[in-house]
Amino acid sequence: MSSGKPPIFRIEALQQHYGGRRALFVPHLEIAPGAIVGLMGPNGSGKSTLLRLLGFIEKPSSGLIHFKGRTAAPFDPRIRSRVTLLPQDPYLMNRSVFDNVAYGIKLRGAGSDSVQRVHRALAAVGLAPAQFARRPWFALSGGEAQRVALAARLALEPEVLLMDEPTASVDAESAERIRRAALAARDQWGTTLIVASHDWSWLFEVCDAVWHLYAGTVFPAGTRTFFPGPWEQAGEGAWRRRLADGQWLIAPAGTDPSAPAYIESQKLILSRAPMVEGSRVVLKGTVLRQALIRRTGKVVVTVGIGELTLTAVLAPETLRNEGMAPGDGIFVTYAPEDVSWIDSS
Amino acid sequence: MSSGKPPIFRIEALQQHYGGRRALFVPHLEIAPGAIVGLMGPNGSGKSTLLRLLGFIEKPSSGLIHFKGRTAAPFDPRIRSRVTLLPQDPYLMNRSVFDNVAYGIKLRGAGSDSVQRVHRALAAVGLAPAQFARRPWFALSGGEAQRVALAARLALEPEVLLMDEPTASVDAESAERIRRAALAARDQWGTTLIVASHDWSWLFEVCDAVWHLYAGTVFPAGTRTFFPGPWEQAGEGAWRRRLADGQWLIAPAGTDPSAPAYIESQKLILSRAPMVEGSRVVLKGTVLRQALIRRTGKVVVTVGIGELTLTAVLAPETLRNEGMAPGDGIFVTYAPEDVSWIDSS
Amino acid sequence: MEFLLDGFVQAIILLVHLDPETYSAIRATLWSSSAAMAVSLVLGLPAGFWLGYHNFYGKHALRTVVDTLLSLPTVLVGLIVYAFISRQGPLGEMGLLFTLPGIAVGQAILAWPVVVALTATAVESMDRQLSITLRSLGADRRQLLLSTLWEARFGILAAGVTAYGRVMTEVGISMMVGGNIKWATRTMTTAIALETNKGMFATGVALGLVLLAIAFAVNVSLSFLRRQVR
Amino acid sequence: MEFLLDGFVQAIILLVHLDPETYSAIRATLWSSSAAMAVSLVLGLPAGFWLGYHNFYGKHALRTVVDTLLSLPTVLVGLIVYAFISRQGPLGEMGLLFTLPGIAVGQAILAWPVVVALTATAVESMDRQLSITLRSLGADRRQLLLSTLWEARFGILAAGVTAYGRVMTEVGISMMVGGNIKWATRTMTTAIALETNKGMFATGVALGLVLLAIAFAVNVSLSFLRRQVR
Amino acid sequence: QQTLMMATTTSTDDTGLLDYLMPLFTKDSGIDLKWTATGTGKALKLGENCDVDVLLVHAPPAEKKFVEDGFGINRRQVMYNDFVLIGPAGDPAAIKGKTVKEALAAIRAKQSVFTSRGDKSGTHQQELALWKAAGGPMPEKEPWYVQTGQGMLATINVAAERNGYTMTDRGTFIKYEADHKGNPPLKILVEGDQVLLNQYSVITVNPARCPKVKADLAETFSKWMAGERGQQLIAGFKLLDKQLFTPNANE
Ligand SMILES: Nc1ncnc2c1ncn2[C@@H]1O[C@H](COP(=O)(O)OP(=O)(O)OP(=O)(O)O)[C@@H](O)[C@H]1O
Ligand SMILES: Nc1ncnc2c1ncn2[C@@H]1O[C@H](COP(=O)(O)OP(=O)(O)OP(=O)(O)O)[C@@H](O)[C@H]1O
Ligand SMILES: [Mg+2]
Ligand SMILES: [Mg+2]
Repeated sequence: MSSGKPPIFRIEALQQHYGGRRALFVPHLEIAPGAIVGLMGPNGSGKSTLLRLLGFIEKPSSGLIHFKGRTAAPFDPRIRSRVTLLPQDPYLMNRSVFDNVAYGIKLRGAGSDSVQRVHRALAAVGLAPAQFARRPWFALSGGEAQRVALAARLALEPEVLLMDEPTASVDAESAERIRRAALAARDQWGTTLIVASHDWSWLFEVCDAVWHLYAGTVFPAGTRTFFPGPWEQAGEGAWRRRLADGQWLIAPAGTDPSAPAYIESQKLILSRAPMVEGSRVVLKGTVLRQALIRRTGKVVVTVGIGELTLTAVLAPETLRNEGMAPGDGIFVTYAPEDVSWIDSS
Repeated sequence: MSSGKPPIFRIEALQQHYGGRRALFVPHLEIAPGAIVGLMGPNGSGKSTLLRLLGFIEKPSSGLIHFKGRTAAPFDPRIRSRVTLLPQDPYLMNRSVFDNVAYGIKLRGAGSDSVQRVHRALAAVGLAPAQFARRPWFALSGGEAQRVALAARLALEPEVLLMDEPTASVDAESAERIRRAALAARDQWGTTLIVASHDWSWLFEVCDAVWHLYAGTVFPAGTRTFFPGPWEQAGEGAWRRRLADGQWLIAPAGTDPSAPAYIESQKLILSRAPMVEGSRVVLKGTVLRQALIRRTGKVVVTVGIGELTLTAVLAPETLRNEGMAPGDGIFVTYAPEDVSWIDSS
Repeated sequence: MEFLLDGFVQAIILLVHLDPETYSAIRATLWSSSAAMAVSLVLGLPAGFWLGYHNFYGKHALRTVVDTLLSLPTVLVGLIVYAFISRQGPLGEMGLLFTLPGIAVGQAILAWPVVVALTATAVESMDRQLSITLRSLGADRRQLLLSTLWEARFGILAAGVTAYGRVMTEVGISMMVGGNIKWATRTMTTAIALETNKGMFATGVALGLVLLAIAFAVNVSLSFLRRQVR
Repeated sequence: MEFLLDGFVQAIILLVHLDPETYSAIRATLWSSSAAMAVSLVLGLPAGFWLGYHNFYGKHALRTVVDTLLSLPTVLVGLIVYAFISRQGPLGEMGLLFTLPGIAVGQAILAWPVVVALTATAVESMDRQLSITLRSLGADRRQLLLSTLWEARFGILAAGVTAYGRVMTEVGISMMVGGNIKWATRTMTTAIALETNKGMFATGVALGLVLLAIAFAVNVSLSFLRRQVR
Repeated sequence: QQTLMMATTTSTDDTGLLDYLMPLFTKDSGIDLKWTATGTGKALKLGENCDVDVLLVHAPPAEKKFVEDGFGINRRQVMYNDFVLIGPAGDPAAIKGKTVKEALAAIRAKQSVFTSRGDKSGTHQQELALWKAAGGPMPEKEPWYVQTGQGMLATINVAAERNGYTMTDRGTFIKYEADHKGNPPLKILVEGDQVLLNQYSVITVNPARCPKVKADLAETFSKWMAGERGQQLIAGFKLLDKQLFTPNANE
C-alpha cells in the first residue's frame, strides 16, 4: 500500500445504510493506481454497494472517499469522465448496440475516431461489429447484452473501471476475452480496475489482490473462510457450531453467538493424512475443485466441509506432493485461537 | 430416451427466428419426465430461446412442442399451472418479497398453507423469511433478487421447472443450496428440470444429462469441443485453422469455410506424453481446471489450447494415473476424420 | 384584478356554508364525472392494455388515431351526442337529453381516448420481463391484464387523473347535452361559464376555486395508490 | 341527426377549398396552441423530470397538487389571465388582451400541469438502472435530464400529445382572453362555440371535424418519435 | 389604421348585423372596428374594466346604471327590435293572442314548461320584468320553470325539446325559423305588445375613468350608428327578407 504513487482512492470511515440496515462499513482503505483488485463475498455482503460508492453513483450515509487526494462527490466533473462502473444489472438504452457503446464517447464530445473506438471495444468483448453494431438493444442474448454494456465502458478508456460481476452470464471464451481486455486496459491506459465476481478462479486469474467482503466488512488481501453462526457454548471459553455432516467447528468464545467468525487460509493446514496435535481442530473434507491461476502458476483449491466451502491458494507442488485430486478426502486442521470474530456493531 | 413413460416434451422441427436470423433449430427432441437436463453453450447459442419455447412463453416461428403427448401453445391452461420458467433476467414485481413469491400461488387460488409454502421456498434458496419476507423488492442485492425469483418458482411445486442461469450471480453456498432444492423438487414432486448455465461444474453436478447448444443447434448428451471458423485450405481434402498460440487445427474439408466444427470429447485422447501416431493431430495444452462431480465421482477437466477451452469428463483414476494437475502441460490427440461440421443451413 | 381576491373570499364563503345552488352544481358535477370516469375506465383500461401490450400490424396507425381523439373538441362531442339523444335522434326515446346521464355519456366519450392512450403508454413502458414473469408464474390472459395494470399503476393513475381533469373541466358537453339547467344539469363548469358571461367574474373565480378544491379532495383520496409497496 | 351528415360534407368542402374565415381560425388555433405548447414544454419538461426523478420530503404532496391542477377549469384560467392583462391589470401595459399571445399565455398555464404530471410519471416509470447507467457513462446533470427524457420519449410524447389536445380544444381561455374576435382571435373552438350558439350545428360539426383533421396531421408528423430504434 | 374595440351582445353578432355594417363603417370612417360578442353582463364588465372602447347592448336599466355609475358616457339609442313569446303549435296553455300578462299567468296556471335564459342578459332581464308585471311570486325552483343559463338559440332548443314556451327576440326567432326551413316546432304565439320592445344603445366608455379609451373613435362610431347613414343601413338589413331591427335614434 505504500508504493511511491499516492493512492487513487482513499476511503475514510465509509458507511452505507439502506432502510436502517448497514450494508457496508469501511473504516479505512487505500487503492493504488493501476491496481487490479478483486472483490469476493457472498450475496448481500456489500460488493455492489462498495462499487457504487467508488463510482460516485450513490452518496454514502457517512464517510469520505478521496479520489487522487481530493474528496469527491457524485457529478464531480473530475470524476465523471474518468471513473466508470459496469453495474451488476447491465442496462441498455433504447438504441442500437452501436449507439449504446458510443453514448459515453459522445457525451465527452466525440473525437473523429469514435467509430473506430466503438468497433474496437465491441471486438474486445468478442462481438463482431459487422454482426452486432446495427442490432437494436433488445435483439441480444443475456451474455451478449452484458458484453455490450462492458464494451460501452471500455470504449471510454477510463482511468478507473469498476466491474460488478462482468462474467456473470458470459461464456468461458468471453470471460477469457474480458480478462485480456481488463489487463490490456491497465497496460495501455494505466486503468485501475476493481472487479466483483463470484467466479473465484477467474477473479484470481485477473486480479493482483482479491479482497473478501462479508456482511459489509472488507478484508483486504488473502483468502479466508467464514463460519456463520449461530454458536453454542462448548465449555471453558470456547464456542462451537455443528456442521451439516455432524462435525463441529470450534472457536474461542466471542460476544455475540449469532455473529460470524473467520479464519485466514494460511492458518489452515491441508493434508491427506489426519494430523493429531493437541488442541487443534481437525475436520474431514473433500477436494471439490482446483483451478490454475495462469498468471502466478498457483492453484485455487476449493474444499467442501459439510455445507462450508473453504478456499485456499496453493503452490502446484504442494498439491502434487500431497496428491490432492478432486474427489480426494482430505483433512483440514486449525488452531481455535486463530479464529477471529467479525465485529457486527 | 426409450424409458417406459412417454416423454413430457416432444419437439418436432422447432425453429425460432428473430428478425430474419435463425436463433434455434431443433429437428426432433424428447425429454423424459423427471429428467434433469442441463443446457450449455456459448452466448447467443439459443439456450434462453429454447427455454422460453419450452415454457410456452413465446410462440415458435415454426414447429411443434408436444407436452405430455398433446401439442400445446401459450396460455394453454394445462400448462400454465404446471410449467414455470425462471428467466435469465430475474424480474421482481413492485411488491414485497413475500408477495413476489406468493404471486403464483395466489393466482391458482391460495390454499390455507400459502404462507408456509412461501417461507419454505425462501428458506430453500437460503433467504431467512424473518429477514427478507417483508422487504420491498428493490431492497435486495443482485444475488438475493435472483434467489427470490427462484423461490417464486419453487413455491409453485411445478411439474416442469425451466431455469435460465439460476446461479449466475449467486454465491457458492447458495449455488449448492439451489442444487439441493432442484434435486428435492425432482424427488418430492417428480419435477422435470431443464437448466441452462455457464457454470459447467455446477451443471454436471446437478444434471443427469448435459446437452450442448451451438449456434442454434442442440447436441444431446456427451461433451463436445467446438472449433469456430474461419478455415483455410490445407491440401488434399483437409482444412485447417490457426490458433492464437500458433498451433493448427485440422479438419476434413467441409462446405462452408466460416462454419464451426466440433469433436466429441470421447474421441479426444488426453496424455502427459506426446502420442505420435500417423495421421493424428497432436495439440499441446494446459490443464486449467478440475471439478468434482460429487454425484458420479467423476471429474470435469478443462484444458486450454490457445484460445480454445476443451472440456472432458474423466474418471478420477485416469487423472491420478496420468498425474494431470492444474498447470500441467498435456497433449490432446485426435483423428481429423472425427471432426464433424455443423450444418448452418 | 381585485375580483380575484373577491373570488377567493367568496370561494371560502361558498365552501364554509354551502348554498343550495352551489351544492346542486357540485352534486351534478360529481355525479356526471364519476359516472363518466367509471364507464371510460371500464371500457378504456382493457383497450389501452391491448393497444400497449400487443404488437400487430397497424398498431402505429391506431395509436395515431387514438392520439388524435385526444383533440376531440368538447362541443363536437356534445353535438354528436345531442344528435343521437335529441327527441328526433335515434336514441331520443331514452330521454337522455338534458339529464346527467346524458352528460355522462358525452364525458365518457371525451375521457375514453385519454384513458386508452395513457394506459397504452403506461403498459408499453413496462419492462418486457414483466410479461414473461407473470406468464411464467401461471397468469392467464385476464390475470396478465390485471397484474400488468397493477404493476403499471402509477401510469394508470396518471391516466385516470388526467381523464378526470378533462371531464371535470369540460363545458361544451355539459352545455350542449345537459343544457345548463338550473337545479338539474347545471354543473360547476357551466355555472362558471354562466357567471362569467353575466360579468360576475368574482363568482366565476369562486366557483372555479371550489371546483379545484373538489379535485384536490378526489386526488388526495386517490394518493394511497402512490405508495410504493405496502 | 342529419346535421351530422351535413357537417361531414361541409367539413370536406371547408378542407378542399379553404374559405378565408376558416383559414383565419385555423391559423389562430395553430399559432396560439403551438406557442402555448412550446412554452409549457420548455417549462414543464425540466419540472416534470425533477418531480419524477428525485425523491424528497413532500414529493407526494407536490404530486397531488400538480394532479389537482389537471382539473384547472379553463374559464378560471381565462379569468386569472384576464385579471393580469386587462388594461387595468398589472400587466395591462403589454397589451396582451384580445391577442393570440394572450391566449397562448393562458393555454400554456393550462398545459403546464399536464406536461409536468405526465413527464414525472414517465420518468418515474423508467428503470432505476437507467440513471446509474447514464451516470456511470459520464453524464452530467444536464445530460442526465436530456438522456432520461429521450429514453422516456414514448411517455413524453404522450404528455405532449395530451397537453396539445387539451390546448387545442379549450374554449374558455380563448373566449375570455381572446374575445373571439373575427379575423383576429377567433380560434377553431370559439368558432365552433359561436356557430353552435347560432344554431348552425352542421357548421359546428364541420369545424370540429376540421379541428380533428388538423390534430391528426400534427400527430402524424410526430409519429416518427414512436419508432423503436433507428 | 386606427382600431376601435367594441363589446356587444351575442344577438347583434349572431344575426349577422355587425358583419353587414362594419365593413361599411370602416369604409366611411377609416376606423377598423373589432368586437367581442358576449353576454350583456360581461360586455358591461369589460367596459367597466376599460378593456373596450364602446358598447352596443340592449338592457336599458343596466345601461342606465352603468352610465350613472360613471362607467360610460353618451348613451345613444340606435335601434330596437321586439320580443315575442313562442311555444309549441299545440299551445297547451292556450296563450295564443293573449296579452303578455295573461299569457304568463296561463303558463303558470297550467304549469307548462317555460324556458328562461337565466343569464342576466338583456333578454333575461326583460323576461324577469314581464313576470314581475304579471304579478305573483317570481318563478324560481318551479319544475316547469327551466333556467338554461345559455344563449337564446340554445334556450329555444331546450323549449322545443321540452315542448315548452319561451321568450325570444324576433331576430333570433327568424334565424331559428330559417334553420328549420320555415317550419319550426315552435311558433310565435304572442307579439306586438308594447312591453315587448327591445331597445339597443351605443355607450362610449368613460375616458375620464379609462385614459386609454379611444373616446374620439367611439364617438365617431356612436354618431355614425345614430346618424343618417347608420340608421338607413340598419333599416335595410334583412334576413330572409324580413327586417330585423328598426332604427330609432331620433326618438
Ligand atoms: N436499495 C437498497 N435498499 C435496501 N437495501 C439494499 C439496497 N441495495 C442493497 N441492499 C442491501 O444491502 C446489502 C448489500 O447489498 P449489495 O448489493 O452491495 O450486495 P452484493 O455483495 O453486491 O451482493 P450480490 O453478490 O448478491 O450482488 C444487502 O443486504 C442488500 O439486501
Ligand atoms: N428478441 C430478440 N430479437 C432478436 N434477436 C434475438 C432476440 N433474443 C435473442 N436473439 C438472438 O437469438 C440468439 C439466441 O439467443 P439466446 O438468448 O437464446 O441465447 P443464449 O444461449 O441464451 O445466450 P446467453 O448465454 O448469452 O444467455 C442470439 O444470437 C440473440 O442475439
Ligand atoms: Mg452485487
Ligand atoms: Mg440466455
